[in-house]
Amino acid sequence: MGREMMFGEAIAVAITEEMQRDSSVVFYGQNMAMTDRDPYVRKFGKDRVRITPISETAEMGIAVGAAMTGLRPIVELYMSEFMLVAFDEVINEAPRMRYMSGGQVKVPLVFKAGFGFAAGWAAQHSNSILNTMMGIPGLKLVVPSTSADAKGMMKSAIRDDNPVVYLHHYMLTLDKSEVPDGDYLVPLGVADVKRAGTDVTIVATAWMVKKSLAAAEMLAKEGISAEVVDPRTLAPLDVDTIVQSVRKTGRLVLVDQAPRQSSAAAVIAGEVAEHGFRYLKAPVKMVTAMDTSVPYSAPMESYVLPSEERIVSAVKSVLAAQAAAV
Amino acid sequence: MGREMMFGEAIAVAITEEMQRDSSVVFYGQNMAMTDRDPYVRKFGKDRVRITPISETAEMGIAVGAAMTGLRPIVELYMSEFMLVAFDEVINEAPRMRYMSGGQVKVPLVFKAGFGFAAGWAAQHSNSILNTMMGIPGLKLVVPSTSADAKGMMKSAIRDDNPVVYLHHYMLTLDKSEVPDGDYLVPLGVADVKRAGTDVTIVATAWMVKKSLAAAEMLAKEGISAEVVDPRTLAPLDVDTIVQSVRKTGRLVLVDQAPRQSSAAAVIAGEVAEHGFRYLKAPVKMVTAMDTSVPYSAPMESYVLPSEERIVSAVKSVLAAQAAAV
Amino acid sequence: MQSKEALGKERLIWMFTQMSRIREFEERVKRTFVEHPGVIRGHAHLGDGAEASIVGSLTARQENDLVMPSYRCHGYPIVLGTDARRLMAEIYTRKDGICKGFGGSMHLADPAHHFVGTSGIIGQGIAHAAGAALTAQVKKTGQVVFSFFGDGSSKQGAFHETLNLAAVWKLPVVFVLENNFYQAYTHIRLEDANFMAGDPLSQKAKAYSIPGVTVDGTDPLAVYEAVGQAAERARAGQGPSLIESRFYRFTPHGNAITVPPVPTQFQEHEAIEVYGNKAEFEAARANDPIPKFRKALIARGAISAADADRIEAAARAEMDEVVKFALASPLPAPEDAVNYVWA
Amino acid sequence: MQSKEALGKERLIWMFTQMSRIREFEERVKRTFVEHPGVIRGHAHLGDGAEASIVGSLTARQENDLVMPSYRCHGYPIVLGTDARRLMAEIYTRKDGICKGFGGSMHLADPAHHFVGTSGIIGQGIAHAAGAALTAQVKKTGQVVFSFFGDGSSKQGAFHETLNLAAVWKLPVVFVLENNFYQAYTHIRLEDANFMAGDPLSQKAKAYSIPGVTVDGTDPLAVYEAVGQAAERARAGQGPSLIESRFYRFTPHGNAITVPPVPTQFQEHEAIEVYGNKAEFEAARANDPIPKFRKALIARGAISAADADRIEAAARAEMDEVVKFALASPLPAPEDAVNYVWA
Ligand SMILES: Cc1ncc(C[n+]2csc(CCOP(=O)(O)OP(=O)(O)O)c2C)c(N)n1
Ligand SMILES: Cc1ncc(C[n+]2csc(CCOP(=O)(O)OP(=O)(O)O)c2C)c(N)n1
Ligand SMILES: [Mg+2]
Ligand SMILES: [Mg+2]
Repeated sequence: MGREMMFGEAIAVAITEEMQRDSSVVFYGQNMAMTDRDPYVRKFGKDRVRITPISETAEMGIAVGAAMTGLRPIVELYMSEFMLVAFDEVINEAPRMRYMSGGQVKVPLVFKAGFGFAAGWAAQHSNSILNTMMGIPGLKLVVPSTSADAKGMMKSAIRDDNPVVYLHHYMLTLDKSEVPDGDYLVPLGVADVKRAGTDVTIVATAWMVKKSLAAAEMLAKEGISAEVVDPRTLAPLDVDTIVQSVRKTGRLVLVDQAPRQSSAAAVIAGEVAEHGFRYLKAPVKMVTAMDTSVPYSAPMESYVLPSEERIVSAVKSVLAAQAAAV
Repeated sequence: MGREMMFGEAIAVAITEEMQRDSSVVFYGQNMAMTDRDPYVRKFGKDRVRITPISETAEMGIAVGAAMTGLRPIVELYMSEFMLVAFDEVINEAPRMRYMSGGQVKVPLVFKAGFGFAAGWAAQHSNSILNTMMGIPGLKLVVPSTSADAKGMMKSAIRDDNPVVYLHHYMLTLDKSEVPDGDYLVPLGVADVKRAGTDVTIVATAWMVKKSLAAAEMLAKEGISAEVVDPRTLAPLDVDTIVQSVRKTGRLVLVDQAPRQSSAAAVIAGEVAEHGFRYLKAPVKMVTAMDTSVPYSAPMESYVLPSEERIVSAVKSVLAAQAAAV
Repeated sequence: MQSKEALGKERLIWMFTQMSRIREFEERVKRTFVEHPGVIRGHAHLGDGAEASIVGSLTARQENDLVMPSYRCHGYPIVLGTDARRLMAEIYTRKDGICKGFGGSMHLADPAHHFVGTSGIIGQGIAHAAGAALTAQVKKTGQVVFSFFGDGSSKQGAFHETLNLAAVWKLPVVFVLENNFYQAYTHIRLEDANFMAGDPLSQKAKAYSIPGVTVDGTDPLAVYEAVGQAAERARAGQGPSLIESRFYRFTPHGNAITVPPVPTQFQEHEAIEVYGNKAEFEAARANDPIPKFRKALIARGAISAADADRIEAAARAEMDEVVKFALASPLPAPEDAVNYVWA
Repeated sequence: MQSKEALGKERLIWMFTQMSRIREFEERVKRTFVEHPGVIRGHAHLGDGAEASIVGSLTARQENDLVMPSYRCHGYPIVLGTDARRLMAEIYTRKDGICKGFGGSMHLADPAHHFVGTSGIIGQGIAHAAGAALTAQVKKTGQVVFSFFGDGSSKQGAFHETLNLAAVWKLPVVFVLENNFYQAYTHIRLEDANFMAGDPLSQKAKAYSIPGVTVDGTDPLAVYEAVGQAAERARAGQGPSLIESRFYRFTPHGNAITVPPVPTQFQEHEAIEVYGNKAEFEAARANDPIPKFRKALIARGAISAADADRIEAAARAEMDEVVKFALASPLPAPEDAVNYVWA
């Protein structure tokens, strides 16, 4: 059993449940918990729920030190780009402390941020910087696409003993879907087949899952059966599930909101070029943002971002392509 | 004609020549230009050559503002990881200003840093974060492997009207090789075949080029002819030269000092999976750092980093592999 | 520089005119969300309430001095001579926009009018402004750079690093900390250690051994004098100063953040919406810098009530025209997006 | 807390002992580069000259208080009770190292002895220390955290952001700014705006409206008192303080940076090597905190010359043993490297 929940709500429920469960979980960030009427403050008090100044280095650095000494901080960072002013904490502090200490400390924390806000926020606020946080030994990267995953993976992220970056896509905030009741956990590091199919594998993350599912629907009407795989966790990446899907379909389209060479898609394509090569009947095809920043104006913005139409035509092109080696 | 020069010296010569040529070039950073005896200060004066505090955000941010208003700053950052405390300036300020202004400003600057110091500097100072700066629209990323390229590409980077990150590999600092005399420029965005071959393509950058050339030498003794391609510029990436090489050899090994999914190699493999697929006779193979941080102790450090032996055996495995599609 | 008492009638009228123009422009932006929903995208931040501070500061400018504000940047270019029609067209996502529809409200730029550009990321523009000052210093142009940023931004590392380095290098820059008592929805008493201790934010200057002054940002003449002295100091090669200019913003931080197609508008000011403190908001509104300056000018005999009415009417008429122009301007072509990535 | 005058003989002897142990340890590290080239890798930073400051500070600790220094971190764990043999083994890249050979000189950690860990990236450890203080505050453990960092590090954004937030949250942390007048090769007069103006660096505290004190870091009792008062304040819930402790480091920043296999060693101090200022260096050496404290203790009647000799001899003997242990310890197995990536 479950109930319909908005994506954003599912995240809030997960945080609330985990804070109830474990008193070492603290939650802070900018522009939250401003008054005593804040629901988290009401439930958990001002010690565990706090507001911060615009000080990402301190916010994230304090989380690292707190995690090393026994708290499990969740830091609300709002937009993934704001992490960049203190990116050292994300990729060069939190994931290194355990290793450098020879296993003496652990750093259980969650850096939570939205991303990919394709709604006129222009070049500095609309990015998809997922690739920069992949493949960092010691760092997990979670990117849900449904309310159930949003809840289940936030709970897993909070319980994880490693630093986890949890990115939620702004365009999904109000999307409603069913979330199982109770203590629902989704394991980190396990991809999910969001739609089964036989002719082509589409790998996509977050908002791109939604677009890919819509594209798959359009393709189904033309008799093309697309399988949509959502890695859900980009680090560690479940290469195996992706390769198994390619084994079945023989064809791979990757959809990503970032420009091509800064996309998670490129990294996944690289893995498949090594581990799934023998199953491929056609070149992989990436559907990504164009090699521009995201412009402000709507016609230009939608021009540079991946569309359902571009996904559909990419699928058709890999289906048309010749089988491999000359 | 030319002369033998150490890698580090070649960079210094390039900076000196360009500062002589163009009085709008300024050069500053930490722990440089400390006294009036400094060679740059002697030549160019204390206005154009400066020392800074440990303030990467200010150092790089000031360079962005200075570049927008008519200077061409070179910022000495020493180690690529130090950019991370101010990474926003690298990937979300410098490359965005021109686009956001609708082409009204340009941001000609060079962020210069060393990287990959595999000499006991441990987890926070030995990284290879090249992938994080690839595919950013508006940002160039230059990674030379020879003294000639080091000089010629630094000169091109300084003259380029876009922000350029210039990374030099520490382990190459004292390597000597010939540098052409005079105003020697190497264009940005053009890969270089460092060794021609017919059986397999090895793509590698910086120190990994050196290791790959040594591996190619070992392979040659066994009758295997390896072509070594050095992209030199990782952004924009010269996919074409790489694909042309694969077209010739049919096999691809990528060598990279970063852990697999945070490597430039994965991105390049992804491009080849799309654009070079039909030429591939075997799966691509990546030789990267293991999925660990870099440990302090020597036996562990060399265990996790790519070695000539691992390159050789990767080449042999792609040569042994079956041709593609089932 | 001229003392505020010595400022001529013409200059004072110019100041009042610019303040009125900013106010009318921002009113139009706000109304657009109601009258033409969807025409403005993303996040827009208004400068109503800041007019005295902006215009007072820019009155201290000399020809060629540069200006680098934050993302809350509509007001400055209006004063600097940028075509207000093209500013509005940019905010309206249009091809005739000052940035051709690439930048939007947060990223206006008009270098031809000494408005170099802005960053949407907190604190970074402070460093960029110091960079422009480095150019002025190295090229010996005699320019001073006016850097504007918020109270919230002064808690970002970029503020600290830049002020120290600007002091060490004696860069010709004036740092104007616009203290409007809020960073987004957060009241300053929740986040600034100086404020919590009852100290002025200008005290931060002590960390860099530079002058630090707090000034009434609702009085354009007081701001002019404080910023002017700092600019003189900067121009004389004595380095930067920090001016804390205190005023209140009359509109909430920005239009509400929604997910399309849910429409977005400006809500009530945070004082009321978040903190239920109507008294604070109303006291600030009662201290509106524009009628206050109007009254002062009339008292000083610089202007008659009728003249003031005419100036305000002209600003209204201009901004009606501005909206019309912007609405009529075409959208950019989709493929335009591939331009300006590389220089 | 006890006043410095009231400190008992035993405590004073403990202080002198710890200072001697640090000095002897660091001497061994330095000599290793000469006597056993290649045994130490990467970059090592020594604390000779800092002994009075380190020990004076840690004398103010209470049981369970935590310590978070920077990468220049050998001295603190020696005082905290970490096995010096395992510290040296770590620096020597060995399996018996306190971090099993994973961390090295810059990244020592011994949480079991209240030494949580360090970062090699400037300024970040300041934020980590405040994080440990957040844990103490939320869990109400009564602990105070001692944060140590250099004069150069105080110019990093992390310093500014952390001190403000620690003040806002009244975190139980003492910030000890170790001013040794150099950041790597750069003399402080080239990079710190306070210093250039003749002001103490403790003046930076004004930006956060917290207490700021400058103390003679070559006098362990003066340091003890200043840090102790700050710790009392922190423990009482009144928040952080900034202590500027001034002393000189006697060894250059670190061993010279070379490319293997070119051997690396410590060169001459930057005062001489870079600035040709032998006088500065010799004046500092003449003010060595260890003989100075020895003399003061003897004058105070806390110790005899013979006892002092015995203590120094014991430190020497201990550290000879330490070197032997570390040299005899095996290297880690290559495959050990895959451990400890994930918790
Ligand atoms: C690094 C970073 N963190 C957070 C934000 C989100 N943000 C945008 S505006 C703003 C408030 C700024 O307040 P203040 O500096 O006082 O300026 P004001 O808006 O009041 O003029 C915040 C937090 C951002 N843009 N950049
Ligand atoms: C962000 C960053 N920038 C630069 C460095 C290189 N670095 C290492 S130590 C050091 C000097 C630090 O000086 P100070 O803070 O005074 O400490 P001290 O070494 O004197 O104890 C520098 C610049 C770094 N580790 N991190
Ligand atoms: Mg504000
Ligand atoms: Mg120092």
